[in-house]
Amino acid sequence: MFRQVDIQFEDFAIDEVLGTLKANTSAAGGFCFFAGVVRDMNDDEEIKSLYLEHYPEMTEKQLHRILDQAEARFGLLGAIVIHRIGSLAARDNIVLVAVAAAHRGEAFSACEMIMDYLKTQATFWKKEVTPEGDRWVAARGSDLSKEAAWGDSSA
Amino acid sequence: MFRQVDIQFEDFAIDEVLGTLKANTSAAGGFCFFAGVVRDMNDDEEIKSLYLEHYPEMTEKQLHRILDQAEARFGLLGAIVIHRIGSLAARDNIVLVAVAAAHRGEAFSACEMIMDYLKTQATFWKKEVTPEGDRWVAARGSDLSKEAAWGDSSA
Amino acid sequence: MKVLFFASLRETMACSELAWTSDQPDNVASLMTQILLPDGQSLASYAETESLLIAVNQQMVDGDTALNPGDEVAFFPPVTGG
Amino acid sequence: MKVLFFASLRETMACSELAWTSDQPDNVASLMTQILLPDGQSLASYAETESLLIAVNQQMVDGDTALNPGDEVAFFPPVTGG
Repeated sequence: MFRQVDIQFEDFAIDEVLGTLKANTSAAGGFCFFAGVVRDMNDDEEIKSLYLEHYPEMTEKQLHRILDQAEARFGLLGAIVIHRIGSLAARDNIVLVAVAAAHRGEAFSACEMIMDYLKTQATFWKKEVTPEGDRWVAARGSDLSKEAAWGDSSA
Repeated sequence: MFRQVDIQFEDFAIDEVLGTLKANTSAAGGFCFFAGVVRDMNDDEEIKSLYLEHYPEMTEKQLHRILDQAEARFGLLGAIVIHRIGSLAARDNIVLVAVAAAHRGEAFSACEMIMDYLKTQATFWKKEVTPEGDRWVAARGSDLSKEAAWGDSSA
Repeated sequence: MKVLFFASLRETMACSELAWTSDQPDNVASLMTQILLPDGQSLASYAETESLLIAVNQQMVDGDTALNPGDEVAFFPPVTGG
Repeated sequence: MKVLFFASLRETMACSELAWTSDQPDNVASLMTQILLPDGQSLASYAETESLLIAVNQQMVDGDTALNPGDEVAFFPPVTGG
């Protein structure tokens, strides 16, 4: 399986990612993408910007472990994960998960599984800047349920 | 819900579509995209190019009916469907379904449902150009099963 | 009425569009017995062996659907877009 | 051993990284009783009320995990990326 993991300050371009996947996978018929963006509201507070911290030595390893699991479970031909760090403004792109598979059902499932695992296993933390001051974003229980629903949450 | 349906000869740009969805939906946190491309092999035959025919007066209506159903079922904030027609080369983009939702689970489900319905209800037909000559692509039984799995296949 | 054919059926019929000026049939099934393919068999008989979808006024229907003057009736094979 | 803190715990500890030069603890739980927060409570007692994740050598583990000299031990709140 072709794979690429990037942790970067810069924005990403989805069309470029599709081009990379096409160039590195043959026989792929379905490409699924998930893009996450900075919300402009959270818990009824206006979000002015966001600061993304991570654990550099670990994050990339975790993302590769997540891709290992998706690859073992689905007939994936390629996967690219890009996660931004540093300061981001409201509505900026944060994360892109892109997956190529022979069939669309597997592309959708693999992309969603990678996102669900990323939410609970990848070592990123968000701090929101609001008019009331800064605050660390709290983890959501619903994300743990989503991860658990895949049945195997080893990492 | 913001919506846009385009049937066009030209290629699409996913980053532009994400920009349109962002500009027309607030509070969207998750964006899911599915891109379909022309396979370079089908049933062990090399595909040189593809011709896409459609039923102009009906196709757009069908796509809007599909979006109506996705909107009724999921908490969608926006959806864009772009389908190309005419002559396409192997590996060219064919279709893009883009969905914005407050939460990622709904974005994935709605995008997959729209694609599954599009495959069985939107009035497009593919003709493949192979070294052995032209042939109309046969519909797949697995696509009917996928549509039926959503439980309601009225259109 | 206007009758349309698409894709492989258009090629089999050697016709995209047909202005229906004969007697007005009651329903789609009746129209299908009156439409003849180049080989002489009716569209109704063709549909016994080939999958065929039907739309009246751009809405998918089945053979029982009633027809009225001015209707646009379309016949086509299962769709293969996406 | 090297001990790392991230995000809100980094701020609470007022420390990103700590070179552990005291006695080598047998396991993570034992290390947690020896790490003190600025308010004087131990990390073990802090973890009784706050969710805390633990990684040893960049792998998620639990408190029973044995520790060896040279290990990199990290403590952090539940992750919130994506």
